[in-house]
Amino acid sequence: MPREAEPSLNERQFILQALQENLRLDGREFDQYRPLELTFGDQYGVADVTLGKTRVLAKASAEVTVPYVDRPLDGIFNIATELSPMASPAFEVGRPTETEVLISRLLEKTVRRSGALDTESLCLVAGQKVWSVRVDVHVLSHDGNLIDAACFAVVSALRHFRKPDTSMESGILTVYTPAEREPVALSWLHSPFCVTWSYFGDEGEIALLDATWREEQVRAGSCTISLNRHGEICQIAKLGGTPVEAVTLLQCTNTALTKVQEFSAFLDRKLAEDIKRRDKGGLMAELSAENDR
Amino acid sequence: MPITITAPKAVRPSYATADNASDDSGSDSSSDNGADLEGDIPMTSSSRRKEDKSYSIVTPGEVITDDPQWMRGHGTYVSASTAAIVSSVAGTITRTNKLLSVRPLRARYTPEVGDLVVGRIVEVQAKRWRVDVGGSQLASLPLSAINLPGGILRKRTETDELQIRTFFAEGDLLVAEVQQLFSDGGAVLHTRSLKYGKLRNGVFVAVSGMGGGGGVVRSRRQVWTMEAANGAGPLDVVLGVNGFVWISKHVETPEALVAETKSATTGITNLEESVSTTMYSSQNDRIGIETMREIARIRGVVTALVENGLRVDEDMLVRGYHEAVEMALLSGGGADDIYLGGERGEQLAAALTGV
Amino acid sequence: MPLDTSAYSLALLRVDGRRWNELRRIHAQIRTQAAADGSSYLEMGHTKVMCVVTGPSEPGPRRGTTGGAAAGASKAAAEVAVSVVVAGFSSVDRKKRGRGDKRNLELQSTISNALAASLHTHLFPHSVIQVSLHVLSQDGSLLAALINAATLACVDAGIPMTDYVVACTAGSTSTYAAGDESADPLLDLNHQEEQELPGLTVATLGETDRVAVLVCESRVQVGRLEGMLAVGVDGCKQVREILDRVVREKGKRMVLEGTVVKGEGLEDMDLD
Amino acid sequence: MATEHPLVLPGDTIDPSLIPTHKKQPLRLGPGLRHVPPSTILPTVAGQLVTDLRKNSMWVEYNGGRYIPSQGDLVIGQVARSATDLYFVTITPYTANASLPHLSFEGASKKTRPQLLPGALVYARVTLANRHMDPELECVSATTGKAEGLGPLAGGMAFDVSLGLARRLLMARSREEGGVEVLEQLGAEGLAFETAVGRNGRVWVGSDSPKTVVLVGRALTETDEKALGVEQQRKLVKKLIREMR
Repeated sequence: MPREAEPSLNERQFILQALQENLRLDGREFDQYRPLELTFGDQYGVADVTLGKTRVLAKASAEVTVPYVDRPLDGIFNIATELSPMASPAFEVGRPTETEVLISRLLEKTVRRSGALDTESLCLVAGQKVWSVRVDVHVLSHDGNLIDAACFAVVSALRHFRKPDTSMESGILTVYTPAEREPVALSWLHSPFCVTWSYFGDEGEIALLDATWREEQVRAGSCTISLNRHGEICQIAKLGGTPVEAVTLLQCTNTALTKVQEFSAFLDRKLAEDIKRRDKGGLMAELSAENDR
Repeated sequence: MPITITAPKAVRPSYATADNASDDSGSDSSSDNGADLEGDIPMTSSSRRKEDKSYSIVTPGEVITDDPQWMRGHGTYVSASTAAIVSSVAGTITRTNKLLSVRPLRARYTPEVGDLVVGRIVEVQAKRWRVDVGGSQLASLPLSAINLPGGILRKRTETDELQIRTFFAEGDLLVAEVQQLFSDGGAVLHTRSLKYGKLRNGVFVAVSGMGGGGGVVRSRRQVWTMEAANGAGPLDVVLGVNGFVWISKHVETPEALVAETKSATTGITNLEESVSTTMYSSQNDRIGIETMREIARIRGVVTALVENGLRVDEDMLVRGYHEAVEMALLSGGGADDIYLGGERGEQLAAALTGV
Repeated sequence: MPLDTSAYSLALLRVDGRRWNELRRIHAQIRTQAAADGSSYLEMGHTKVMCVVTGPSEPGPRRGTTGGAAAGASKAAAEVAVSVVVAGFSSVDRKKRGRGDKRNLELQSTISNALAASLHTHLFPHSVIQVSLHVLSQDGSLLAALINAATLACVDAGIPMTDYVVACTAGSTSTYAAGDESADPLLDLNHQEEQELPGLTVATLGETDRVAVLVCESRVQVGRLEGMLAVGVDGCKQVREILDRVVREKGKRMVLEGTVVKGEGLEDMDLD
Repeated sequence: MATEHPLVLPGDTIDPSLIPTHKKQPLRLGPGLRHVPPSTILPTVAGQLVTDLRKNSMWVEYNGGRYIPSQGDLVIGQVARSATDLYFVTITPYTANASLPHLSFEGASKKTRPQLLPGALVYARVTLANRHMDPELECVSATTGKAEGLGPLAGGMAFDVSLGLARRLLMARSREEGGVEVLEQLGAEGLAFETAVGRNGRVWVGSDSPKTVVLVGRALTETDEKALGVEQQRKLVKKLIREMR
C-alpha cells in the first residue's frame, strides 16, 4: 500500500505555532469555511460540491427491486462511497481504508439512520416491489474535510433527485418515462449536514472548522457533528483523539448549528435557482400560462 | 491459555459513595490472609490519604507529589498544567535520592545494561541475530559479540558471516548479557564469556520478569548449580532477569574444563577445539530419567511459585524444591510424583510463606 | 414501542428499577489470563467483555486489526492495534458479524484512537500494542464496556498512560421530536433503553471533564446534549472510581503476598 | 510573451524559422524536445517553445507534471530515515528516495555531523540523476567545501508550488524572464524573511514572525494558482499587506 506523504517536521511545527497565534495558513478565521460551491448536473440527482480544493461528486439513482424479507414495506436506500487514487495516491481501489470506512459510516448515520429519506414512501407493492435509491459518492480531489463535503453532496443530490412517476391501477404497476410524466421528488423529511471540528494542541484547546488536508494531518483529534436546521442532532462522532473539554464540545455544537443553518439556506437557494433554470419556457411555464386563462 | 474468571463476588452496590466502598473493599479483599497481616504493616497514612495508600499503590493519573524538589523517574510524568508528578502506571513508589519512580505491578521486561537474560533467536540476519527477550522490541546479538569457535580471541571473518546459522539458528535458546542500550530502548546482547552461550539439555519456562510484578527478580545470583534429590546429579538453573528460566542437566562448565585440561598440560589450542565443538551444538547429551524427572520437578516449582503470586529467586526456588521433594515422598506416588499444579501448588506456596 | 416509559414519569424508576443517575452493577477483574501481558474481564450489567493486551512488542504478522493503518516499521511511537470479536451468541438474535463489518471497524478504530491519546506510546518506538477484545454478552453500552475493559487490561500490562480512559453512556427520556424541557437525562443505558431513547457514549480522561470519545447515534434535540453530556461525564468519574478500586485491590494483594516489594511511602520523605 | 513563445503540442511540426541558427555553436535541445534524425525536431510535451539565440538552444516551458531530478538542480527534500552512513531523503512523495551521505554537509566529519530526525527538511543539490538509479544529493559544494546556502532548514514553513513557478523563481532574473516579482515586492514592503526554492516544487519560507511566513506563503500560492502577471502580483501583495494590518 502506498504510504501517505507525511508533512515535514517544519510544517508540523509551523502550523501549530501559527495556530497558537491565531493564524491559519490560508488566512481564514478558525470557524470559517472555504468557499463552498455547488453545481447540479443536467441530469436529476447529480451534485458536484467543491470546498476549496476538495471536490466531491454525488449521483443519486433509483431502480425497482424486491424489498428485504424482514422489511417488506420499506424501500432500499444505500450510500456507496468510493475513494479512488484520483483523490490521493494513498487510496487504493478495492481495498477500503480506515478513512473510507469511517466516512461511509458517518454518512450512513447522518443521512440514513436519521431518517432523512422516508423509506416507506419508496414502497410500491408491499413485499414485492420497492424503489431502491442509491447515492454514489466519488471523491474527485482531496484537500481535507471530505466528510462535510461528501455529506453536503449526498444531501444535495438526493434533494435534487427526481424518480420516475408511477401509478397503480387494478394491480398493474406502471413506471412512466420522464417524457410521459414529469418525474417526482423523493419524500424528504429533513436535511442533515455534517460539521467537522479539528482539534489542535495538547489539550485540544484550538478548534478549527473545515481543516485542509495539511491541517488534518497535523491535528490531534476531530469531532464530526451532524445536525439539521431545526437543531436536531443526528449524530456526533468524536472517535478518540486528544481529549477535549466537555464545555468546548458544547460550544462547538452550537457553532455547528449556525453553520448548518447557513448550509441549509444555501442549498435551498441553489435548488430554487436550478428549478428556475430548468423551467425556461418549459412545462411549468406552460402550465402557469394555462392557469392564467 | 488458561482463562480464570472467578465467580463474581456478592453483589454490592457499585454506585455506593466512595467512602462506603473503600470500607467494603477493605474487608472484601483481605478476607483470607489480609486481615491478620494488616496489623503488621505500619499505618502511616496521613488524614488526606485513603486507606489504600498505606500499601503505597499508585494508579495511573494519581498525583504523587506536587513538591518541586522531586524529579520524575520511570512510571511517572509531569502534568502539563500543574507541574505535579503524576503516576502513569499502577504500581509501587520507589525513590532513589531525589528521583521518584513507580515500579509497575507488572510490565514487559525493560532491558538494563548488565542484565543476564535468556532469549530465543527469532531471526537471522547478515551480521546479527534478533533475539526475543520478552521486551517491547527484539534485542540484537551481533556476530562480533559471540565467542567464535576455534579460540576466543579469533577475529571474525567472512566465512563466519556465511555460516552464521551454524552458531545460532531460529528457535535456539541462549543465555546472554545486555551490553548496550539504544536510545529507543532496543538492547544489544553479547555472549563473550564462557558462562553465556547456547542452551541445551534442559527445559524452558517463561514467567514474568523484571519489568515489574512477580516472577524473577534481580538478585545476587541468577545462575547456580544445585544438587538434585533422588540421585539425579547436579542441575543448572538460569533465571533470566527477563523472566525466562532455563533448567538443565549440569555439564562441566568450559571454565572447569579449561582448568582441568590446563593441569593436564594439554595444548591450549587443542582444548579450545574441544570446547568449540560442543559450544554451538544443538544436540542434547544423554540425560538420565532421574535427571529429567528432577528437572521437571523444578519447573513445577517455578510455575507453582508464579501461579501463587510468589517471587522466583534462588532462595525461594531451592526451598521450594526441597519442599516439593518432601511433599512427593509424603504422597503416595513417591519420587515419581512430580505434579505441583492446583492444590499441590497452593500447599507448596503456603508452606513457603508460612515459614 | 415496547419500552414503557409511562412508568418512569410516575415512580421515576427505569425499566430495570434504577433511578436516573444510577449505574448498573460493574464488576471487573484484572489479570484473568496468566499467559497474556495484560488482561481484564468486565461486566456492566449484562454486557460482558474480555480483553487481552499483548505488547508492546515487535510487530509480527497480523490480521483483522485496525490501528494506524499506514504504520511503517519506522514509527516513532507504538501503534495501538485493536481487534473486536463479537461472539455470535452475545445478543438475542444470534447474528454473526463478519470481520469486515463496518460497525466493527469503527469500534476498533475508536478504541484504538482513544487509547492512543492516553497511552504513552512514544516510549515504545517500532512496536505494537495489540488489544484483543471479546464481547461475550451484549446489553447496551457496548462501546463503553469495551473502552473500560481495554483500559483495565492496559493498566494490567503496565503500559504507561496519562490517566484511565473511562466511558459510560447517557440518554434522555425525551424523544427527538419533543422539545419538552422536563425530560430527564439518564445514566448508563441498557439495551432496551438504547433502542428506544436517544443516547450517547462518552469517554473521559480520568476524573477530568476532558472528553476523549463522544458518540451519538440517535436523533436528539441540541438542547438535550448538555444534560446528557454532564450526566455522562459524571458517570465516567464513578466508573473510574470503580476501576481504580479494582486495580488497587489487586496491587494490595500483590504487596501482601510478597510478589511486589512494598513501595516506599512519601510520608517520611516529606521532611527533607 | 505568448507571441515570442509559441504554444506547441506533442508531435507538432516546428516552424523552421523558429529554430535558432548559429554559425559556430551546435544546436542544443532542452527538455520537452526530441531530435528525430536526420533533421526533424519534435516537441514531446505541451508548452511554450522558448529559444535562446545566444546559446543556440531551445526548449519547451511547461507547467505541471512530476518533478524528475536532474543533475545540478537545487531541491528541498524531506528526510525519511537515517541509515548507517546516509540519509534517505524524499524529493517527491510516492517516488523512490534519494540518498544524502551523512558526510556531505559543511564541515561534517565522522564525529560532527548534523543529526536530522525523520521529517526534517534539507536544501540540497542533486549530484546524480539518471533513470536507472536512485538520485543522490549533497549539501556542500564538492569543490569549495562550503555549504553555499545548502543544508538543513530549521523552522519556517514549506509551501507546495507548481514546477513552473519554482523554475521561474530560480531564474537569475526572475522578474524579467520569469515574470515573478512577488518576493521582491514583499521585501520592498518591509517584510523580513528568507526563502529557499526547490526545483521539486517546494518553497521554504523562514521568518521570525509566523505572520510574515503565512503572508509570503499565501502570496506565492495565489500567484501560482491564479497565474498572476507582474501587475496583478503587485496588487495582490498590496491587498495581503492591507489585510494583515
